[in-house]
Amino acid sequence: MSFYFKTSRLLVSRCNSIALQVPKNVRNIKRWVAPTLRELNKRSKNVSSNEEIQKRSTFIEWNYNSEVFAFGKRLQENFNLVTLQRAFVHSSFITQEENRQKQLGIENPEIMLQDNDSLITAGQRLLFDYVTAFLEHSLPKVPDEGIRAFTTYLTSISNLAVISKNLGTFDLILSDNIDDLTLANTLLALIGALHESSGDEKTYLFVRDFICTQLNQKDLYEIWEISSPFESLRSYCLQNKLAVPECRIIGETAKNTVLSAFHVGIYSKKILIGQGFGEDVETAIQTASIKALRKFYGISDNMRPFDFRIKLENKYSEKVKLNG
Amino acid sequence: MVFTSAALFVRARGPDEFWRKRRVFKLAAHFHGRPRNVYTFAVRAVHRALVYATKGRKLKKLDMAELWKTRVSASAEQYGVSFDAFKNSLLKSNILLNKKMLADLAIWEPRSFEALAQLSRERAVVEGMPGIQERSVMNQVYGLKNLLKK
Amino acid sequence: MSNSHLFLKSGFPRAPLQNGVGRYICQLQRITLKFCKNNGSSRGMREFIEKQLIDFAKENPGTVVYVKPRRHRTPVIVAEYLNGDREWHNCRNLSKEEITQWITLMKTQNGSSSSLRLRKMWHTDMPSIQGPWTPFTLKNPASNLVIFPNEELSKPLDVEKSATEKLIELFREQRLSEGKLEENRGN
Amino acid sequence: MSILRIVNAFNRSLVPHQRTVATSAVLGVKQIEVQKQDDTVVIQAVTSESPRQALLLKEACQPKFCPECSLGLDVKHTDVLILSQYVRNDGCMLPRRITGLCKRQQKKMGTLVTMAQKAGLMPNLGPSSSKKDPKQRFGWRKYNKYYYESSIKY
Amino acid sequence: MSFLLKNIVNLPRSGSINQLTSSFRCLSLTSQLSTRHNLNYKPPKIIAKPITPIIPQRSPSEDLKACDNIISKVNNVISEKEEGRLFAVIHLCGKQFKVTSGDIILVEGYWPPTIGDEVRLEKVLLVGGNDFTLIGRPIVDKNLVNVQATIIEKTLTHTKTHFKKKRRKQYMRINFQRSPNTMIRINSIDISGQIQANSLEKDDSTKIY
Amino acid sequence: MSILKRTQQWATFARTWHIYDCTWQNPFDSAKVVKNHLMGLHKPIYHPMNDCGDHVVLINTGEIALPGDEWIKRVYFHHTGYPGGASWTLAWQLHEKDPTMVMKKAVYAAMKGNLQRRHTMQRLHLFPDDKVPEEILGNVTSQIKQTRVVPKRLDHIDKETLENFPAIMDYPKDYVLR
Repeated sequence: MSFYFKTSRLLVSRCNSIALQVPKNVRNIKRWVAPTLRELNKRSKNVSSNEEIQKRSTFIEWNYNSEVFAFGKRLQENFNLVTLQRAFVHSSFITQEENRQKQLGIENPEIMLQDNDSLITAGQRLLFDYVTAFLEHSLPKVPDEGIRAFTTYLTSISNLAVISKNLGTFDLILSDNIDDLTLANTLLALIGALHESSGDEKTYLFVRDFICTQLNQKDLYEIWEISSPFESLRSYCLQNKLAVPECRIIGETAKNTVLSAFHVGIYSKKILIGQGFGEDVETAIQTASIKALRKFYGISDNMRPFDFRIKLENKYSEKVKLNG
Repeated sequence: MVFTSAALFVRARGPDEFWRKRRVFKLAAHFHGRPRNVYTFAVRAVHRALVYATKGRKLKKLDMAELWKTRVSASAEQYGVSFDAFKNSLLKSNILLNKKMLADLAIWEPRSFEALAQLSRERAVVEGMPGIQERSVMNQVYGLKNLLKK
Repeated sequence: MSNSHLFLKSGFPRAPLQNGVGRYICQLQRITLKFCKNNGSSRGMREFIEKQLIDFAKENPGTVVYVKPRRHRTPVIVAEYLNGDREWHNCRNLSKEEITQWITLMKTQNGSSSSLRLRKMWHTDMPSIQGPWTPFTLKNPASNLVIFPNEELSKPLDVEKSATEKLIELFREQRLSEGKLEENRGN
Repeated sequence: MSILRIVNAFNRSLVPHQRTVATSAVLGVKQIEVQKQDDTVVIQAVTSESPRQALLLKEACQPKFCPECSLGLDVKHTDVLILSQYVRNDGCMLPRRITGLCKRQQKKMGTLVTMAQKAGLMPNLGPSSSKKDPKQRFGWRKYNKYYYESSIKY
Repeated sequence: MSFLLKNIVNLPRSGSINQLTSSFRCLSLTSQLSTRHNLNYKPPKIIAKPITPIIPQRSPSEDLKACDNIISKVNNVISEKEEGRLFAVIHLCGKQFKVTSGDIILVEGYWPPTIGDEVRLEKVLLVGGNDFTLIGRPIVDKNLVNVQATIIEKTLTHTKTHFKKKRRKQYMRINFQRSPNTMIRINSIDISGQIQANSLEKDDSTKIY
Repeated sequence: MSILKRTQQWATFARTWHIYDCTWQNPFDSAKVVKNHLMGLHKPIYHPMNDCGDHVVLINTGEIALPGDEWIKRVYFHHTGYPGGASWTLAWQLHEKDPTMVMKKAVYAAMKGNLQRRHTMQRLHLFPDDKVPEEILGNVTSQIKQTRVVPKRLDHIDKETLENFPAIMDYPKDYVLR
């Protein structure tokens, strides 16, 4: 690499000396200068990349209103722009504005912007209702504990933050610092704003299309881990008056070696209710009972896939209205 | 008195060649030893690499086809049907699944593959195709009994 | 092993945020058109802006369009996507039609795909429904009770009948027919 | 039925030697018997029913019978039960006039018998001096070997 | 032989594979016995007992009864919506894909549909669930299976360099290529309606494959 | 990675142990079959890189059978690397020294000659007779079918089949039974 720098310094010095002699009005960039400058420019950009990246809104080509308008249109919704703009303004931004105006010496700083706290709370409630309604409708046989686990997963801060980042709210947010919480809150505010501007039907579709679809092809077991599976299977069988489950080894390979594998089947009254694998018999029993439980709850991995095209007026919509 | 204009017409070859070689060195950056640093070696290695890349695209397709063939013949042998008998009888019964699909089914959907294998085995015996071996009674997907038990 | 993968990233097809499962959102967020007012190389870009930019903006309201006239600069399109990708494309001496093609490509893209080598042409998180193949799928549990080495299982199955077996069968048939002969002679 | 069988077995033995017609009804096989009574040893020739009489195959009763030509069985060197019938108990092959095989089959049966003996499949039908157990043989002969019937060219 | 020839002649006209297979089927039944022996085996004068065929021949009536039983079982599983997740093998632009709902597939080359279009894929070779598989001969009936998909992306691949070189002949060609491809999201695969037993024999040659 | 996915992959790539009885088998035909099981060519999940082969226990390798006079015609060449170090050992001499060696070399030669060959050969366990250590026999869960039928010696055939095996040749009348 040193060879490279030596030549470039040499080049730059030589062309300066020539340029001086060249008559003033001839403007030509020497053929070898441009590529070097381009290379140096690229290198400086790499070096300087670790400083704090410039916010897109500080660019010259930036028009906040058209961005907000486009944001609404992009989601194929028609917000009314005022509430939409309000959704992007966070209380922290307003406090920041106030003390900046204080520093500038204006005594009673009045800001025409309103913050989006009310929208956030409304959005929170709506999101929770719609998601639980959607899950109860599509997973009838799952107990409440499971539904609660799925809803907490769907409405978790990190999940909402990823969604809102991918919808492009990052540049539009007006707040002092942008972290996962602000991103999640913006999404909630958006839901509230949408509810205000276009009612239940649209909000439900928005929630279904962006938040419930995160469950597409997801392994539900990873979200809701069943602890001590064999005991819960036994208690499940007792409740539903099935015979007590017993385990049998159906197959085994290389049992005296380290790479041993066991295939265990769980039978209740001679009917095979679940089969599982494992490197030793205990894990095989655990996996078999998990699979059996999942089959009873109807969330085995080859369960009926979620129907992301159901509308609000299905039978469960009254329930939403009740607690909506 | 310094004649400046003449200097402009002298052909200054030097630096552009430097940049032309960058293009080759960029492609040779991950090579080992002198082909990474010396232009004459780099050019040869880069040309060789590009020819390999072009030919490799064709070879990849052939290798994949061969792999699918081994996989399908392996899984068909479990049911005592050779690969040719399996493919011919499927074709005769108008099932146009290609090797990739048969290999996928063999790995991910063993029950569907078993259905195809039994179908092709029966067809092959009726048509009198060679390559059918007797299979022990053990070969059947376990747990078929409690299918569709309703 | 060559480490060419350091320079040409490879990956698998992914859609941002389960796009298309619920509804489809166009991923193009912003597009900036830089051109020079009187330079010849921006002629195509200027034509495009005069004629087609308006209906382009009308057609897709979801993307913000910025126009940047810059003196003595080559015409450039910069597309910014929802996942943060920025795609810079030089349109020097491109005609109006070519520019429209490039812009439609940018509109239909999910991000800048020019640098990603795709290793597979499909993606699924649920590859198997009936459960992947294991050595246990075709193993009858009855074979667990067998003590190995087992004489019966080791016999080759599809072997022609040997001459001895054929003879024994013929002889048995002969015995049977003789037995029948005695019977009907007897009664 | 048995009279018919005796008659054609009788004329079969006549045909090759053109001996004069035997006068008395000859029963069967002759054997030399050695009996010991208290102090005297009696050696006499006894004619008795041939041991295979009961087990005879119907098709095998004609004078000319070969497993391949008449029954279509391709005999292999491992079909020891068939080959042992054409062999004396000291391992020598019976002549054609006794086995009743056609010329080609007789030669083929001969090679099959030698193959079986070399492979150690018929150790008890060997000369008295043989070690009766192929594993005791010297050098490479004690290891298992088999033969391809296709190598018999006639 | 003339019988066989007659069939082959009218094959190109009718163009459908079924005619040929049916003619072969009746032809092959006559050669039932010689399934196991190769052609140049000269059967001996007295045929020793033939080798028992591998699969015991079931009478056609038993077969039909078993078929109806299975079809009725599958039908009531479908009517109760118990079939769970389905997978389908679809044929698209010359390639075959095994897809379930929520999958992504990529189709190479120029393909007219643009982003956002809802598409119904009709060339379904095989549909299967956990308990049954419907194998199309060659495709499953249109009104039985419904595969919905949306187009989510139309891009160009990364630049592939096509480099040809003939050694010592000063012949080198390089051209760069970015071929278009389309990314499709499979929305849903569902079986609507019942499987009719008689649909197995009916083969109307009007279908164009 | 949830326990389900982990155990599923563990089971898909589980190694089964097969046992193969080499009595009266041709080592080279059986080597073809054994090689398939060692390399994993009998599994649909086969890929040259994913090392999904199984273990094979070969018993009675001392009892292998070679056709015709191969015992004295087949020659195994070995060179010590030093000058004059070439040696040709006949099949039977090698078999006498080490009964498992003929079978081992047969399987070694049947496999593709790549770097994985030596590694895959470690999954082969050869025993001259059927005395196998208890631990290894415990691992075995499947049997590979032999390629040739095992011939039965005349003196090993049980009396009952000897008694009522049909006679296809009867002695002539005055035949002296010696």
